[in-house]
Amino acid sequence: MNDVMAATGFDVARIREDFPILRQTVRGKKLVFLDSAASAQKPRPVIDAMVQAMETQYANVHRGLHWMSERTTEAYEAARDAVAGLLNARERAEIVFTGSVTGSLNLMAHSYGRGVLKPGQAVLISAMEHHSNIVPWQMLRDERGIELRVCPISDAGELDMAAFEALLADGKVGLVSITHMSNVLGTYTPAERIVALAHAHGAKVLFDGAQAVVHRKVDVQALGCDFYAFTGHKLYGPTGIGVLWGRRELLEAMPPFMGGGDMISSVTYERSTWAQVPHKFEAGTPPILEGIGLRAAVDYVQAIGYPAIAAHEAALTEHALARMSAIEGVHVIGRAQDRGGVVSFTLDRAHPHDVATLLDRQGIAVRAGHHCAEPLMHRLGLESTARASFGIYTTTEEIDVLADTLTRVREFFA
Amino acid sequence: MNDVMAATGFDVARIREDFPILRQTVRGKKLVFLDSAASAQKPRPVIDAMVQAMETQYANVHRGLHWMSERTTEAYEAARDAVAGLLNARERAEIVFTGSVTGSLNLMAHSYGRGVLKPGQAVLISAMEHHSNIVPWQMLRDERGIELRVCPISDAGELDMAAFEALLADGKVGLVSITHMSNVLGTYTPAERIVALAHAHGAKVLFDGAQAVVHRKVDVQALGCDFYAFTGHKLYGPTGIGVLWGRRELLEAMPPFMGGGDMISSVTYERSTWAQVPHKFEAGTPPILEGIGLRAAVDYVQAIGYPAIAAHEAALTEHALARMSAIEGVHVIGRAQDRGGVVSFTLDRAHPHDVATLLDRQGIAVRAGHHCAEPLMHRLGLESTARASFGIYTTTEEIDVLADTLTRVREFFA
Amino acid sequence: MSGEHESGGTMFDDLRDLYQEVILDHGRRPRHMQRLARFDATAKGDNPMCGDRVQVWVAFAPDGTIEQAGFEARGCAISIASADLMAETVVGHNKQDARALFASFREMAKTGACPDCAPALEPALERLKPLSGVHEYPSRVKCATLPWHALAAALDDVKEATSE
Amino acid sequence: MSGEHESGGTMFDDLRDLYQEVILDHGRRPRHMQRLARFDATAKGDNPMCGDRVQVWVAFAPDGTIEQAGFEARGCAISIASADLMAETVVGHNKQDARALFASFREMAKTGACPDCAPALEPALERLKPLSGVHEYPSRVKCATLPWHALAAALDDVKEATSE
Ligand SMILES: Cc1ncc(COP(=O)(O)O)c(C=O)c1O
Ligand SMILES: Cc1ncc(COP(=O)(O)O)c(C=O)c1O
Repeated sequence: MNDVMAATGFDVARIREDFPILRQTVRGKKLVFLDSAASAQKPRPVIDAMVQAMETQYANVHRGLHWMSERTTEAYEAARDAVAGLLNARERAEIVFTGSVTGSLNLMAHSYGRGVLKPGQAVLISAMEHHSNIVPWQMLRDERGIELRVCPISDAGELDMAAFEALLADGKVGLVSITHMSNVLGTYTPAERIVALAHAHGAKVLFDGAQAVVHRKVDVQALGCDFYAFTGHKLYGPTGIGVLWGRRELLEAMPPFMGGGDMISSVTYERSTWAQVPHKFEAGTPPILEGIGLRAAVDYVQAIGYPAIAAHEAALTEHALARMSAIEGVHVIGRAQDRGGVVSFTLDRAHPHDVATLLDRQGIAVRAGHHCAEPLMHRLGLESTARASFGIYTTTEEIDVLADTLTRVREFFA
Repeated sequence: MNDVMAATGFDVARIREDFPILRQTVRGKKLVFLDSAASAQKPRPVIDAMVQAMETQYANVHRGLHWMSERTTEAYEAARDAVAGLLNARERAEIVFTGSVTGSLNLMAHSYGRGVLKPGQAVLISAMEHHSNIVPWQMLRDERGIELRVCPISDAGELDMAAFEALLADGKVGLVSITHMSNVLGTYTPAERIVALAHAHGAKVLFDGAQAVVHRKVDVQALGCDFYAFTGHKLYGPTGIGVLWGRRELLEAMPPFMGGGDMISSVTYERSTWAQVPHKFEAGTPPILEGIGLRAAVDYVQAIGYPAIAAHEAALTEHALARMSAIEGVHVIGRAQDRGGVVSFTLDRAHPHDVATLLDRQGIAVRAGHHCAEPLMHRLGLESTARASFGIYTTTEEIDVLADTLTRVREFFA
Repeated sequence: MSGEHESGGTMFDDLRDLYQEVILDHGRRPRHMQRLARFDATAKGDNPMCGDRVQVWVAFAPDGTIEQAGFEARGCAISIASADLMAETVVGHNKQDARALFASFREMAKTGACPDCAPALEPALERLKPLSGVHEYPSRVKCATLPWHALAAALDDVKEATSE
Repeated sequence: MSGEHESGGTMFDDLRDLYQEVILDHGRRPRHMQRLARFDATAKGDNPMCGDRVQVWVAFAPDGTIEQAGFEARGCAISIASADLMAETVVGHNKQDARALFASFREMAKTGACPDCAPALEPALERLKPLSGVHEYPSRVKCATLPWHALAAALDDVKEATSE
């Protein structure tokens, strides 16, 4: 499809064979799954890893002195190594497992927000955040008097960097918590510049990488950020597991979030002491099977390689933008220079929900709604959009089917 | 094995066939898995349900307008119905999914503890709680000045009900949060009496049913309690999912815990409003695959039936107590009248860790340590115990293997 | 243009059970999409999951029957059409009948039919029938029922309704 | 009694690589399980995962070598034996050598061997060899290394160590 992909031997047909669900039909039509940004499908190795654990090697982890527990602990902790490798974390102990990226962001809002930030300080987000990176900070604001600042975006859907710097100017911002890639507009935010500016003004930086990590190599040391969060199920892994990476010294300075088994060093009624990171933040039986599945997903993605994935998805996105822009009445929402494989759009005279239903009738799965980003919708003067999003298994042909069908949908509502 | 079981057609050999892992060997020996209280093994239908979802019917839930999302939403929400049925909840909306029972208890400590209880009020736990039902309340105490009271237990490991009543007497206790079955002693607490006394003194009751729900029918309406929590992976379901049941009006009066997608009604920067229960408490992409697995587990357990399960496990426990008490130097810890399938013990001259390792060498998996119940260990004057725990697939022969091997272990350290 | 329309129509023939002409028509050109100048009850309806929002106004005749109904809404073709057909069909019914009509309609939207529906409501239900196709699209059922939730709230003197 | 012992022994023959006679012996009758009356350094070690706890005391000779070591511990046979053998083998080593010995021992406990170990430490390591069997029991490795963590903390003038 292009040079990088040829060079990397990327073969979408072969990849599709790893995803059993893609052979399904929906309403009598071949499934065209363009909703990966909501949750990605699972490849064979992820399914197999979870099944193999349940069938041959499973017990609770960490405290067991018996063989099954030791092996399961190894398998689960190998997920930490895999994720540390994925993000190029300095140490495996910097990888905290949560239930989802929403869980990671709430952990941050509680432990960093309530434990490290002080009333009078501010948290800076952007105008294109997912609710999961808005509401926890709002709750923090309302409870603790920590200001919530919102960096505006341009009409193209890019961060207004002048405003960003201005919002940092008074030095009150203690934490910048910002999306690394918008789930609505596809925009990649300029991570290195964000970090440089934030650090220059004494703020730490947390990226919501739920979308970003799916499409491109993320190297937290190269980015220079302080925290990075993502969610397993969008990276071809299972539901029920999320990740928070943080610099060790920052994690160590944070109080725990949830209390319970595994996160303690010792417990008496008077006083409990906490385990070392990352365990301090992992209360209770962790998502064991999910960790095992996530590890398989990370290995799968790494084996394909981000250069090939990024090239494939860039080609798809370019093709989609070209095809959809050519359809009369279709408006692509978001025109950022630097973008990932997510295309939001509206269609004149047709509500996005009706568009989604008509596409679904043809086996095409797209999402329609506010995409958990109501304030962004308000900013755009919209109530909802339809959104097609791409994964490693998406093909040019599928995008052609979408575009062709959209033309018909337009006619249906003409 | 006994009349109830004969009457119910309980057949442990047939049940074992549903658990592929039980055919494994460990260190060259047949696996004898006696660590189900830490986490239970998974039957075929649970594995199959999760695989089937990943292979044929998966997408993110709740907001999708397309077929895959609708079907996945149905499958996930069916788990809520199944759990509502399991607990005999009045309504499905009273079932909240979390990441584990630890997640459920932390939700309670945050939403009920910080949102409903007032400084000056108290939370009453018992002397035989799991850390997950201690630490969250401790954190609440230290942060919000809500007193933490601990009801003592007898040497047999039963709740001291006179003390319990006395601790309620001043009317300050707003919430009793107590185990329904001890994971160390096996003790079932007298739930109805606890509820009656607590309610008479104006306190609500939350049961930690992590162990209890595995062995016996739990009917929250019959118990009369206000909240009930358990964890999926101990009930033959997947990791990564927990349950909190609460009376609707109580859940409605509680503020949300985590913020994010799915738990909101509307979001603006100024103010967000919350979704109805249970969604108010379920921020972010929920444990979809785990819900699907849990539903299969609940159906599996219900199909066998609690009368048969309880009878089977009562017989096993009785047999285990008899055999182990007969071994010189073995001390069974906990002699409650009303107990479930968990037997803790110590062995003279041998540390529980060494005991566990020697048993493991023979393929026998038991747990050794403080079982996430350090304060209980202190109460018992111990640092750790070994613990054998039973599930629906445990056999009398396995208990005989344990007892015979323990005799050898004793000799080894003699 | 009509040729194009037909090709769209051909591809989506199966969808005609959902998007019947009457729905497309009422969705595009609702007759009752207006705030009533004089009204006795009003309520909002809100579907947080998809962002649909509707407000319904009702005016009663002296005999307690609904004299007029109007609405303002943002939402899809189905919700607009449903609100419009609702505003049309509830006229002449008293509160109790309007509630019964809602119950029957909800049943129809969820299952495609309403075998036990009151014969007295037959004519009104017949008019609402084009919306029964939603039952095959579970996530769209709420689009059709949201205006009715708002109406019920107005009749009950509640200010807001949510379609769960 | 010795017959019984043997039958236990037979069943657990495979375990003899872990529970060698010297370990059982030092586990049962530790020689150095005592708080030193006079000491120059002390530290605690704590394994929260299993509840093992140890305190180590060290006294130095004027030339900076370890003159005497003692400990108090609660824990399993392996941790007691390891603490006792440690207290025995570190005597005569200076801080640097004691740290090197720890590094070598840790390697041995984790992998069963220490091919790159300093030849100068050979005699001490030979004495510790019976503990190398733990490498087959990952969850028990910490039992063997915890006293060493505490020793290292004492040498570094840190008050507490945790075996992660
Ligand atoms: C009584 C009790 N409460 C709470 C827990 C914690 O369960 P989880 O680790 O699944 O949150 C357990 C099990 O470890 C338990 O036995
Ligand atoms: C940018 C972004 N942040 C956060 C989330 C929330 O992810 P989850 O629902 O897995 O917690 C999503 C996806 O829904 C997302 O796209």
